[in-house]
Amino acid sequence: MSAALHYPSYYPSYFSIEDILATNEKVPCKFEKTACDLGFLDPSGGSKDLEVGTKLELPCWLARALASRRQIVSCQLPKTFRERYREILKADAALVDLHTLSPHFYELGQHLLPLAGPEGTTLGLLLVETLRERLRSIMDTSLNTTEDDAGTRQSKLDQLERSLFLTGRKTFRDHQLWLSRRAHIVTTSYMVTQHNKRKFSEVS
Amino acid sequence: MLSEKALELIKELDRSKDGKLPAFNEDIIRKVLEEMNTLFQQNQRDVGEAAAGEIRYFPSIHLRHAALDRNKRCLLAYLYNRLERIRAMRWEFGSILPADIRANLCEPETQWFNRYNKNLASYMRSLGEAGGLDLTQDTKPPKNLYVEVRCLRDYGEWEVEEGDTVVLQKDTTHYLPLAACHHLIRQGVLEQVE
Amino acid sequence: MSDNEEDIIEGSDEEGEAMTASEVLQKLEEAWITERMSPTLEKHQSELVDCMLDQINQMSENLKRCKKYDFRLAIHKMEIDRIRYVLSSYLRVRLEKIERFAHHLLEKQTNLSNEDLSILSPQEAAYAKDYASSLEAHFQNLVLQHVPENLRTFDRGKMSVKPNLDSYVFLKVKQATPGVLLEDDTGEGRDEEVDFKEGSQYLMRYKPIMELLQSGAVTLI
Amino acid sequence: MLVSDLRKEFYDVIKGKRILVLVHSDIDGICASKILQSLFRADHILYTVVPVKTRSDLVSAFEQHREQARYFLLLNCGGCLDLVDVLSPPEDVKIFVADNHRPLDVCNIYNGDQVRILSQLGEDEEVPAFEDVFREEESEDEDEDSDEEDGKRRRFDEETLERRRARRQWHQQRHKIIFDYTQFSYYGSSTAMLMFDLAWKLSKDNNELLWWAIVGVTEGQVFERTEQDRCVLATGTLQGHVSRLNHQTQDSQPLDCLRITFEKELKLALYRHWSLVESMRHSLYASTTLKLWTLRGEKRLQELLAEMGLPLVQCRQLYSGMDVNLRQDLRSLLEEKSEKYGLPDLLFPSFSASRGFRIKVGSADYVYSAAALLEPPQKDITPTAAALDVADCLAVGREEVLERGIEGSKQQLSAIYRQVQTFLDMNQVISAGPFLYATVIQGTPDAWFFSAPHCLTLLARFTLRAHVSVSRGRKSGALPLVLTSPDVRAAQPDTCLVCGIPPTSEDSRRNFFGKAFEQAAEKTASRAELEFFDTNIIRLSVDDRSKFFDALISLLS
Repeated sequence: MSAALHYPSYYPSYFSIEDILATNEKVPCKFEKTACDLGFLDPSGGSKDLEVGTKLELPCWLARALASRRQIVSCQLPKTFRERYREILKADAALVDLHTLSPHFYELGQHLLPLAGPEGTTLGLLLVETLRERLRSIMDTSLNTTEDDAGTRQSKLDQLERSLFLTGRKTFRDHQLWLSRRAHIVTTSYMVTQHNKRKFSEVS
Repeated sequence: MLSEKALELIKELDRSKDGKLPAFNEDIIRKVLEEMNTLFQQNQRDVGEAAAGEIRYFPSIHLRHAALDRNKRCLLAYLYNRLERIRAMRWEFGSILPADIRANLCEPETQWFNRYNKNLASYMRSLGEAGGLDLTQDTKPPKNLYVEVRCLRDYGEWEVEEGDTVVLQKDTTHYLPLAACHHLIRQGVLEQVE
Repeated sequence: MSDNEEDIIEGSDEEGEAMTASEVLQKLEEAWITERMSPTLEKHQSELVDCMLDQINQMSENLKRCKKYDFRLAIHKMEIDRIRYVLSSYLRVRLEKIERFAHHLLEKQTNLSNEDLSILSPQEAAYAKDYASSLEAHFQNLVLQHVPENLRTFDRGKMSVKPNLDSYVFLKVKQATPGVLLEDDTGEGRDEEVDFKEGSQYLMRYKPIMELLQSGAVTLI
Repeated sequence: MLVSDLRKEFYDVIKGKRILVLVHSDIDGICASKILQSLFRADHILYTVVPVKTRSDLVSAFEQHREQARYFLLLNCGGCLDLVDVLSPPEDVKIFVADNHRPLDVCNIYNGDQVRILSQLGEDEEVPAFEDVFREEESEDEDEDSDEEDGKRRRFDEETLERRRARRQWHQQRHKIIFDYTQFSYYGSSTAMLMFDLAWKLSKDNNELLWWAIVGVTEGQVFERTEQDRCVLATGTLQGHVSRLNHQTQDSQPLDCLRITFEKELKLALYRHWSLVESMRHSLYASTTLKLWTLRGEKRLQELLAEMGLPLVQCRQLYSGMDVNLRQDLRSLLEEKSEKYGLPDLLFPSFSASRGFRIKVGSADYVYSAAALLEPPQKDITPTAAALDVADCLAVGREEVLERGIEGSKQQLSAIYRQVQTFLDMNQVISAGPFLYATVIQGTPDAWFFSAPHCLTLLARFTLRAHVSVSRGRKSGALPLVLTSPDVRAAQPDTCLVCGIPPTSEDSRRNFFGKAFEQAAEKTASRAELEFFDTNIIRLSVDDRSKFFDALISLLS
C-alpha cells in the first residue's frame, strides 16, 4: 500500500516520532517557583529542591508544560532562534547548515511560539522567511542531483526539508520511470528486497 | 532528565527506518513503567501534602505529571509505530511473515497481526457479491496480460491456473499471466523483465 | 462494435439509474482520482464499486464462453484487468486512510444524523471499528493496564490521528460557482472571494472547497 | 523427422500451447531464443526458457519439466544425441530441435513423429539413406531374396547362410557409413538466423530481432565455427534484411531506435572500446600475422602505423579519445596497407548497431562481450545466471551489461595473449607425432579463464596460429592441436579440459577430435566426461591423461 501515489503533507499526530523528537530539544528556562525534591534534575546544583532562580535547560515538552499555566518557569528562546542567528538566517538563509543548527528547526520553532512572548511575531516570520528562502534550492537540488550526491545535499537540511527533498526525488524518479514507459513493471516489495539484502549480508 | 528512557524507544524506531523492525524492547518498557510508578507515588504523596494546604508542592506535582504524560505518549507512540510497520509488512510480505521478522514481534503484536489479517480478509471478501476482491493484487496499472519473468530462486512446482503447473527453478525465464504471478514478483521469487 | 462485444461489456444492468457501464466507470475514475488527492476520506461510492465489480464478474463469466485464443479475448481480459486495477487502487487508498484516521472517522460516524451521509460504507465501517478496537486493545494490553490509574484511558480526542484539512490540492471546476469564500489562513482577516468558472483549475487549501467537492461542483486532479 | 515449413509444422502447432525451451549456453542459441521469445509474446504463447550447458543439464532439465509441458524445443543442443534414447520422453511429448551442431543423429532425422528437426540441412550435408542405416528384420527376406527369385529354390541352410552373410555385410556397411557420417563434427547454419527467417515469414520481423540474428551469425564467423561459404551466404541474406528494414531516412524515425548498418569492418577485437594498439595485439588475426609478441613484430606494427600517418600516442589511447579525423580514416588507411603487411583479410563485411547518440557497436563486439559474460571471471556467477547476463547484454537499453562484457572480454583476451606468449617463450607447444600438444600448467593464475570451453578454444586457436607463424617447417601448419588446461571450475578436483582443433592449413572447419576423443577414452577406459555439446572439448581425469594421449596418438597415426 506504500505504493499509493499521494504524498500527505507532514502533519504531526500524537504518535509522530518526528514530533516527539522535536519536542525533546532543549530550551533555557529559569525557575520562578521552587520545585520541591527535584534538585536532582540540576546536575550542577547540590540542593534537594530546585530553588527559585535556578537556570536549567529543559526539553521543550517540559518547558511548555511548566511555562503555560502556573508559570513555574520562564523561558528564553534557544540560541538558534535568538537575534544573532536570526541575522545570519536573514543574511543568506540558503547557505546555512540548518541540520547542525537545529535538526528540527521549523517544528521546534512552532512549538516555541507560545513561549516566545513578544518575540513571537518575529519568530513566526523567521520560520516562514527561512523556508521561503531555502525552498527554491531544495526543490532544484532534489530534482537535479545524482544518487551519489543526494546524501551530501541532504546533510545540511532540517528534518522537514529533508522530507520535502525526498518527496521531490521520489516524484522525479516516478516521473522518469513513467517517461521511459516502465511505470507498469511490477517490482519486488521494498521491504522484501531489504529483508533479502540483510539476510544475504548475514550469510556472507 | 526525566522520560529519557522513554525517548530511547522512540530513537530506536527513528534509527531503524527502511522497514526494519527491531526486537520488541520489553526491557526498556518495563523501566519506563517503573519510572512512571515512582513518579506517580511521589505525586500521590505530594498531592496528599498539597491537599493538606502545602501549596509549595504544586510545581513538583505539575512537573511530574508532565513527565508521566510524556512517558505515556512515548510508550504509545512506540507501540503505534511498530504496529504501523507490522501492518505495512502485511501488504509487502503477505499474510505470513518471514521467521526472522516474526521473532522480533512480541506475542501481543503477533496476535494483533493475526487479527489485522482476519479483519482485512473479511473486508476484502465482503466486496461485491461474488467472492470479493483481493486488494493486495494489481499494485501497478496493467499494461499486459502476460509478462516475462525470471525466477530468482528455486521455488519448485507452482500452479499457474487450474491444472497448469510450472517448475520455478532459479535462472529460468517464463512467460506467464501477470495476475497469476503478481504475488510471486512482490515476494521476490520472480522478477519482471522489461 | 459487434453484437457479441456489446453483450460482453453490457451484461445485465437493468435496475438502478440509467447509466451505461462506461459512465459508471468514468464516475469511478473520477472518485478514484479525487480520493487519491484528497487529504481526508471522501464519501464512499459503494454503488459504483458494486456495480463495477458486478460488471467485471459478468464479463469474466461471459468470456468463459468465448473460444480460447480468440484474439478479442485478450482485449476483454485487459479491460477487466484495467477496471480491477482502478477498483483495487481506489479501495486501497481508502483503506489506508480508514486505518490512519480510524478513530476520527468513527467518531464522525456516531455523530451522524442520517445514515445516507455516512462517509464510510457499511463494510468499511465494520472494518474501521475492528481496526480501532484492535489498536486500543493492544495499547491496553501492553501499556495502559500497567500505568498508574489516572493515565489508563485512551483519550480519543487527544490521540486520534486527524487529517490535515489545510493541505493544498489541485482542483477542477465542474459547475460554475460564484463567490467561493477563501478565509485568510493567517487569521488577519484578509478574506477573499473567488468566482469559480466551469472548467478552470485551481491550487488551493482543501478546507474551503470541501463542501463543493461533496456536492460535486469541483473534482480534484 | 525433418521439418521444412517451420511456420506450418512448428509455429502453428504450438500456438496456444505452452512450450518449454531448452537453450544451449552459446550466443547463437541465446539469440535464437530471444527471437522466439519475442514471437511467442506477440502471440501470447506461454513459455519457459531453461539454459543448459551440458548433456546432463539437458537430461535433468528435461526430467524436471517433463510433467509440465507437452512441447519442448531444444536450441543448439541435443541434435547430435539420439533423443528418444537419451531423454525417454513420454509418448505424448513432442520435441522440436533446432541445433547448429552437426552431424545430427540419424535416429532423430528418421524419427517418425516425436522428434522434429527444424534445422535446415545444407546441400553439402549428406545424410545416410534410411535403408542404409535402418532395416526392419521381418522385411529383410524379400529384399535379399529378390534377385534369386527366378533361380531355383536352394537348400534351406544355404539360403540362411546367404542371408546371414548379407546381413553381416549390411551391418559392416552400416558401420562404415555411420562412421563416415559422424567422423567429423562441424557447425551448420545459425539457429538465430533460422528463427529470424521464421519471424520474417510471420511478418513479425524488426530491427531488434534482425540484430540478434546478426549476432548469432557473427558468432559462427568470429569463432570460425561456420564454414566460410556459409558465412558469406548468410551475410548476404542479412544484408538484404538490413537494407529492407533500415531504408527510411534517419529523420523519419525516433532518435532512440536501433539502427543497423552494413559495412566493412576491421577484424580487430573491440577496437572501438580499446586502444588500436591493444586491440591489434589481442586480435588473433593481426597479432599472429605480425607476430606482435616479438620485438620484430612490434617494430613492424610501428612501421605500419607510421606509414599510415598515425601518431603512436593516438594509437595507444582509447579509440574514443582518438582524433576524430583519424578515426574516420582508420579503416581506409588500414585497408590500403593491409596487403603490404600480409593482412589481406583485415577487413570483412559486417554489421554494426547504433542507437541515438551512443557509440556504434559492431556485431563482433557484441559477440566478444557476450562470450565473456558467458564464462565470467567471478566465481559466484553460476552458468545459468551467466546465460541470463548474455540475454541481457543483447537487449536494447541494457548497455551497462554489454559494457561489463566488453571489459570482461578484454581481461579474457589479455589472459589468452599472456598464455600464448608463455607457450612460445617456453617452447611448450610439442609435436606428439600426428598432432601438436600443449598444456596450461596447474597453478597458472589465469587457469580460471581457460577452464571454460569457449575461452579454451580461443586459446587453442591463438596458440596454434602463433606457433605455426613462428615455426620454420611447413609441417606444423598441417598438424592439429590438442590443448589441455586444469579444470579449476569443476566441482571435482584433478580434472582437466581437453580441446582439439583442426590444422591451420585446413580450409574446412570440420573437426575430427570429437570422435577421436570418444574412441580414445573408450579404448583406455579413461575417466572422461563427454558432456559438452561442442564435442571437441571433453573433461578428463588428470591421472588418465597419459594413457589417453597414448591412445589418441596411436589412433591418429
